[in-house]
Amino acid sequence: MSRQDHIREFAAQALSEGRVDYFIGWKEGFNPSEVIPAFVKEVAQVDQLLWNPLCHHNLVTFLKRNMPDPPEAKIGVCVKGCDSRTLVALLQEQLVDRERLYVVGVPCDGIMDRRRLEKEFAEEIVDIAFSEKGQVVVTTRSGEKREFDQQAVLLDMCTRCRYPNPLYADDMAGPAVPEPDREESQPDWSDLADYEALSDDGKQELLARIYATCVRCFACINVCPVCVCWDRCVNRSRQPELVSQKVETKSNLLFQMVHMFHVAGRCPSCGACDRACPVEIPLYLLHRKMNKELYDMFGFEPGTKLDEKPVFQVFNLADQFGD
Amino acid sequence: MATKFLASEQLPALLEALARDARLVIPAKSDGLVQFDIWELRKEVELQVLLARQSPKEWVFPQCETYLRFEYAMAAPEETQDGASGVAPAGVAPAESAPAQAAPAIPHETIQLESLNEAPRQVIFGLRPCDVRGFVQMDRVFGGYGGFYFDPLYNARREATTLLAVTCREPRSTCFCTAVGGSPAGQEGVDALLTEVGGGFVVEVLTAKGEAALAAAVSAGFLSDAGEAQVAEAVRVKTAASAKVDSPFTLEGIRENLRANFADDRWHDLCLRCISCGTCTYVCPNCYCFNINDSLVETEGERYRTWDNCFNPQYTEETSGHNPRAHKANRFRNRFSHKFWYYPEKYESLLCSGCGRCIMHCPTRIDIREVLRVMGAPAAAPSEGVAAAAAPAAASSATSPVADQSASTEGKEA
Amino acid sequence: MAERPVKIIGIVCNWCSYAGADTAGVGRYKQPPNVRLVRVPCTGRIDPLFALKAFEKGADGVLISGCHPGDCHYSEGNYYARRKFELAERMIHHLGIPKERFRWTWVSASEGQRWQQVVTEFVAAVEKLGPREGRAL
Amino acid sequence: MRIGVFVCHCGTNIAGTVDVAAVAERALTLKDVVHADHPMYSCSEPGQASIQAAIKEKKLDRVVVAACSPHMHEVTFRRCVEGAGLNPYLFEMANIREHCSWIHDDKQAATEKAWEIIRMAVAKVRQLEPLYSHEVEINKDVLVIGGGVAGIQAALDLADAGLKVTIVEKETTIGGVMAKLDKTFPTIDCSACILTPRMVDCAQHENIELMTYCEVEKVSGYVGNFTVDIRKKAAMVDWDKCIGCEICVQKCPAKAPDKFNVGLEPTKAIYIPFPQAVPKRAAIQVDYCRWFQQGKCRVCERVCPAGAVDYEQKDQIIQKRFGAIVVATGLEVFPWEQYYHEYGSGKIKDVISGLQYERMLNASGPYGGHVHRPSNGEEPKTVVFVQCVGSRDESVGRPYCSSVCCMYTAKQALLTKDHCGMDTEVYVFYIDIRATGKGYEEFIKRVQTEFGVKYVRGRVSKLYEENGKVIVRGIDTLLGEQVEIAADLVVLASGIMAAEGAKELAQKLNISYDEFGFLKEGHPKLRPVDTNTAGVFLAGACQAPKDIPATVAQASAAASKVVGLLAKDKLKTSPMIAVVDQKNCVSCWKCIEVCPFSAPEKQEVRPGEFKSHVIETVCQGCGVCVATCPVNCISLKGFTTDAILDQIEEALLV
Repeated sequence: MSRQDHIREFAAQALSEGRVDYFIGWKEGFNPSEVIPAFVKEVAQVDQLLWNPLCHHNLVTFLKRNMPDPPEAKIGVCVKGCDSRTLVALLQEQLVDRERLYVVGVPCDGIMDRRRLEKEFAEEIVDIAFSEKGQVVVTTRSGEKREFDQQAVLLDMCTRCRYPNPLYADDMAGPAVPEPDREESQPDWSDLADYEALSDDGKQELLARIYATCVRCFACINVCPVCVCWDRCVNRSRQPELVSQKVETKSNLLFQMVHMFHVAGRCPSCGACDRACPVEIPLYLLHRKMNKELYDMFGFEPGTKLDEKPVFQVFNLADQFGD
Repeated sequence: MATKFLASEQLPALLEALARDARLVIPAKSDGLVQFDIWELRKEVELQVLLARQSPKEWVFPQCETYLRFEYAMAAPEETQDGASGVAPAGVAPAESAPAQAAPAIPHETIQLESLNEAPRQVIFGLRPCDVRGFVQMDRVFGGYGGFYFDPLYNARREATTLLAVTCREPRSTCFCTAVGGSPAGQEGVDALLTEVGGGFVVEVLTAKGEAALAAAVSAGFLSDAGEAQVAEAVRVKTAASAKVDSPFTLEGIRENLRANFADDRWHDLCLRCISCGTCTYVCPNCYCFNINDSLVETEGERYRTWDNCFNPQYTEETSGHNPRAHKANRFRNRFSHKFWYYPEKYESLLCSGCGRCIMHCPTRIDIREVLRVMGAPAAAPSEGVAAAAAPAAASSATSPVADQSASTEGKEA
Repeated sequence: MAERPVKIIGIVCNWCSYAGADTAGVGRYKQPPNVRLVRVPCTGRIDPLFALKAFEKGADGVLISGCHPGDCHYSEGNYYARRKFELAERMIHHLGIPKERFRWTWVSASEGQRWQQVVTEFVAAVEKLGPREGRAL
Repeated sequence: MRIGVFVCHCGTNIAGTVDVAAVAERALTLKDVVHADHPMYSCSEPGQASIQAAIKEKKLDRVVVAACSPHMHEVTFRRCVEGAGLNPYLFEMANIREHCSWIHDDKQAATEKAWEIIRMAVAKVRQLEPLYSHEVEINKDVLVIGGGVAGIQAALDLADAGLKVTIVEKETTIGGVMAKLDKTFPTIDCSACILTPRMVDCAQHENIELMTYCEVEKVSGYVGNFTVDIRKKAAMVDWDKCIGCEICVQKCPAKAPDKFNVGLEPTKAIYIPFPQAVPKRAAIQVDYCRWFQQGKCRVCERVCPAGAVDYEQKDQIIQKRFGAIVVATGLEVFPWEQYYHEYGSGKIKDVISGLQYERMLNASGPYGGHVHRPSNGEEPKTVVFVQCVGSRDESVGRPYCSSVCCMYTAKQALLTKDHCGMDTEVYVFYIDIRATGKGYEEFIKRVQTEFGVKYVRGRVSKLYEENGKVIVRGIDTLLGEQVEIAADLVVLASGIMAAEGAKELAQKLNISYDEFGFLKEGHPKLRPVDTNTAGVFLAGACQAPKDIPATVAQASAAASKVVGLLAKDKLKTSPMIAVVDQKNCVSCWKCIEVCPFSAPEKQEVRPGEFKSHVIETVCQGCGVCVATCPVNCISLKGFTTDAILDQIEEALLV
């Protein structure tokens, strides 16, 4: 039984037994190259649900404050490994009600970097198909077809994944995938190496270029599953005006730093913000770095243990920081 | 007006000529992203990728513009009789004497204002007919149409802008310009339209502005008169392109249907995956909402406006904290209703040119076509369990936050 | 024209470091005049974003100081704060703001001399880098 | 807004380095500043009068005084502006003395800096709002946790002051550790003789309620209004009926360890710790009772003349309200057996702890005050005392000095000579002698000279049995040589720890404790009996090891603090506290998580909708919650984010 079949079966069961008001999974978007979040309310619709390496959306986003509709809805949701860590982060702080959730874990082999594929073509991609042999076949609107090795076009973060299997789930869609021995191995932060090798001025120049592009659409913040302030985001506040409403490089960067500091210790770098940014700002440079430093400081990986608290809401007398 | 031909290899020379006496804005690729930018900074014009990530809207209606600076000039206060208070700065005009009982006025505070309106002459090259229609549709709201507000900032810039559009040879599956009255080779608002044919572009000069912008290129010989075969090929290209654009919904009765579906629960279903960000409005060629901010530091300040969007939870929030559009679904409904109902009602024009950017760039690919197919169609029969058309607002207000306000309030938008 | 003097924002807790700076004053421990102090009740009150905000507004350096661990007037504020400052320090450097421009430390109410030393050293370090102009943040 | 700025000369203290007149003049160019002056001494009477006059004449609504440190005169000037009818919190001080004129020599640089400091103060004062203290009703009953000498003293002082006091004690009797002691140093007073009358006083005092065999289960509320759940443990004896006749104890067939006698001899499963117990009531140690363990016996029930035994008794939770709490949970003796394997881990019979020796010495102890070797019952001829067992020893995680062992060892050495004869050989191994109390040093001298106790400076490295003796091997660091003594009895001066459960109690009370479990005072110098939770005070060894006089002194100090606190009918709270703008609260509860005082609480604003709310009387105004709140919906009055950001921005306007 494929993972997709498992998901459909779990969804159908939960819906038919009335355990959930709706079930969130993934389905095909406006063409087969696009996958979008699916909100299934009836058993008859479960066949929409699919599972493939395009299912990048972190559906935990739809559980956070003010998202469930109606607010007290009982919700079924699919989570990948990285998604589950954001769910754990929310559960650590009781920011979602466990009792109203039904979680289907989906072990994951890695998600496509669709944007990288888009850049391979001037034209629009209308179909992405997956062969048994780990090949990806991409078709454009005018019919051009090209094959890629699936492993070569994964999201960069997926190639460094330490948690491919969901850490929290009520049911699991099929067997676990192999995962690294986390006792033995350290997280791989080499994606930051190029940036970190830059001089201070080099970093500032690069940031100036990157953040000139930001349009303050709030996609990064609103899509962020652990960012729960939503309509009350301090980035919108004019009193106090911590971040100027002026859209310019400095305040754009500060805007993003506000987000980073507010999710510090709770963000597991699921990458939802990177993928949502309409102007493709490499936000991973900030959240991955933050997580690298938190790992260095505390040996802490956000959202991995249910009984843990985010590191900035607790302290340890024995902390060895400062002089 | 004239129809010219531009050989492909002459394109750089044309751009150089255009940039000579105006700011030239072109779609260019940087870090893999196509955005409109100043030609001097990125000289490779990108016409292969159909649509720049964002529309060229910001070049006429910037995301953030300071249009007023002010300064409080602090003269000295009224002199006191009391010598002990010490400070008696020189060169201060004595204040008007205030009535003995009232609090002393603050005569030493005057304000100086300086209004700013930069409208450099500019040419936007390489935009698409839908982008141009974005401007044309937006012109009404800023241009005083129907006796409403005239925005000097927008109009000065619009006036100084020449739009040289390029026909879409290969429309995307997300394009729906024809459904909203446009075309991949639409000429509305276009100053000159370039259509790519074998060996170059057929250039249709459509307005005096277009003619003026291209005059230098004509006299320098970059542009020759187009041949009949070239013109004919251009017509074929246009026809073929038009055929590739889907017509995913009908405008017929859309206003009435949106009105009838105002309190329909399906708004909630459609927006379940919406994250209420502003991406769709910020990539849109004609979403024009803005916000005004003052900033004051010590005695100097400025007033600037920035783009705003109806998905912003604070968009309609009142000072009291009450928000008539408290729920995401209320805000979601606004965007579509505004474009296809409220705006048309007030300005007699749609507010959508069918570029499809909102579909392509929405983080969850919310599809305006789907929304209009569902909500722009006649209300569902009551048997399907949707309380809407027949029993409007009052009946469903108990269960549906969408119904919190009446349609007429919404209709006053913009 | 000579370079402008560097400007440093100091954010200090009321009970220890502000009082330590007072003690330095009482002891006439001379210091360079580049630091402007903002008094807050506790380092726990300090949002690391204040430091970023100061850099955004053109500070050449930011100095944060509070009670030594264990001495917090509110018993726990600096324990929370030191975690935040440590991350802030690392992230600020990540943004291309040289390490030397951000310092956080502990100075007690009695440590006037230490306050003098901290200020003198920090100003010297920032002066070595000079004023910051036209940066991304 | 109408701001007045006063730039103080402070004689030449400021004016010597800062051009105060020029700065005052420049201040008038600042937005909203309508008045500026430069008094010679702002804090003097004429200085204050000029400020008050300006407030009235110029209708000032904000005042900045640029002078010395706010730690010096903030209170002075707040009162001054209040005297002129202005809210005292619409005032801000710019420190241009300690932070400027006194630390700079260059007049131009100092003047420029003073100008900027004043601008920052003006920027801040613009953001200030009038603040008002609130008053809350207070409950005047006091809870004393712990019925040792500290708790007893505090309770008696409080009761004498007319306050109702409840003592909660986890054992069946009050008395604590002091009740176990034989004599007290340096006076060799009988411990029981001085303590038991106090215990009786407690029992008889009309304002004191004794709740023994009880523990604090839960604490909520805040200063003036604590609600405490107290668990009354089941004694299996109805204490209303029990008359303390001890017949049950005599007839009980089951033996049980005797905590009171530190395990020297067993007691019975039903027990009364000691004859002078207050209240003198029996309780059953269920774990050792034959009825509870084997289902037969019920001897006590049969013999009890009062019919008090009740095997069905259950724990009860009693809820009470208090205005203040004194914590006096006392100490525990370091369990040396678990750490000092070189001393035989407790397996050598003739090696005992200091507290065990106290019981041995005591006439009402298990041996009637007769000192003998536990191994064979003979009177020892050679007794060795070893100090600093579990004190000043990093290797067992006890780096601190237990403060009392030097003195009690000297006392016990003296008593040994007294009990066993002057010819008894008595040795004391020590690191340093700490005899800092009144008459202490003289006492040590007396023990050494008059009683001939031999003091050996050095640690004992090993204790082992050989030929019926305990061989004490150590080093005499003064002579620099190994020493070996064949002792009949070895007494270890085991150190002091915080009482078991102190940490858990501290968590319930929301007060801090150190790494050893000792409770933390508000300030080590200036608030030694306060805690950081308003309304909770400390007395005795729960705070740090201390002897009886220090304990009693602290207990009285705590009592007087409570009396001071409860002398008012209402409590005035500081208005510089955190306040939640509930409109913006996103109910993430991070504020609750981080607050050191449990000031924020969940408040139901609409049915089912909870928002954060800061309890005014509990908030101490540290602002940790403010910096943690992601939406900035908590503001700290007087230190708002706006005020801080404006100061930063103003300082950076070049």
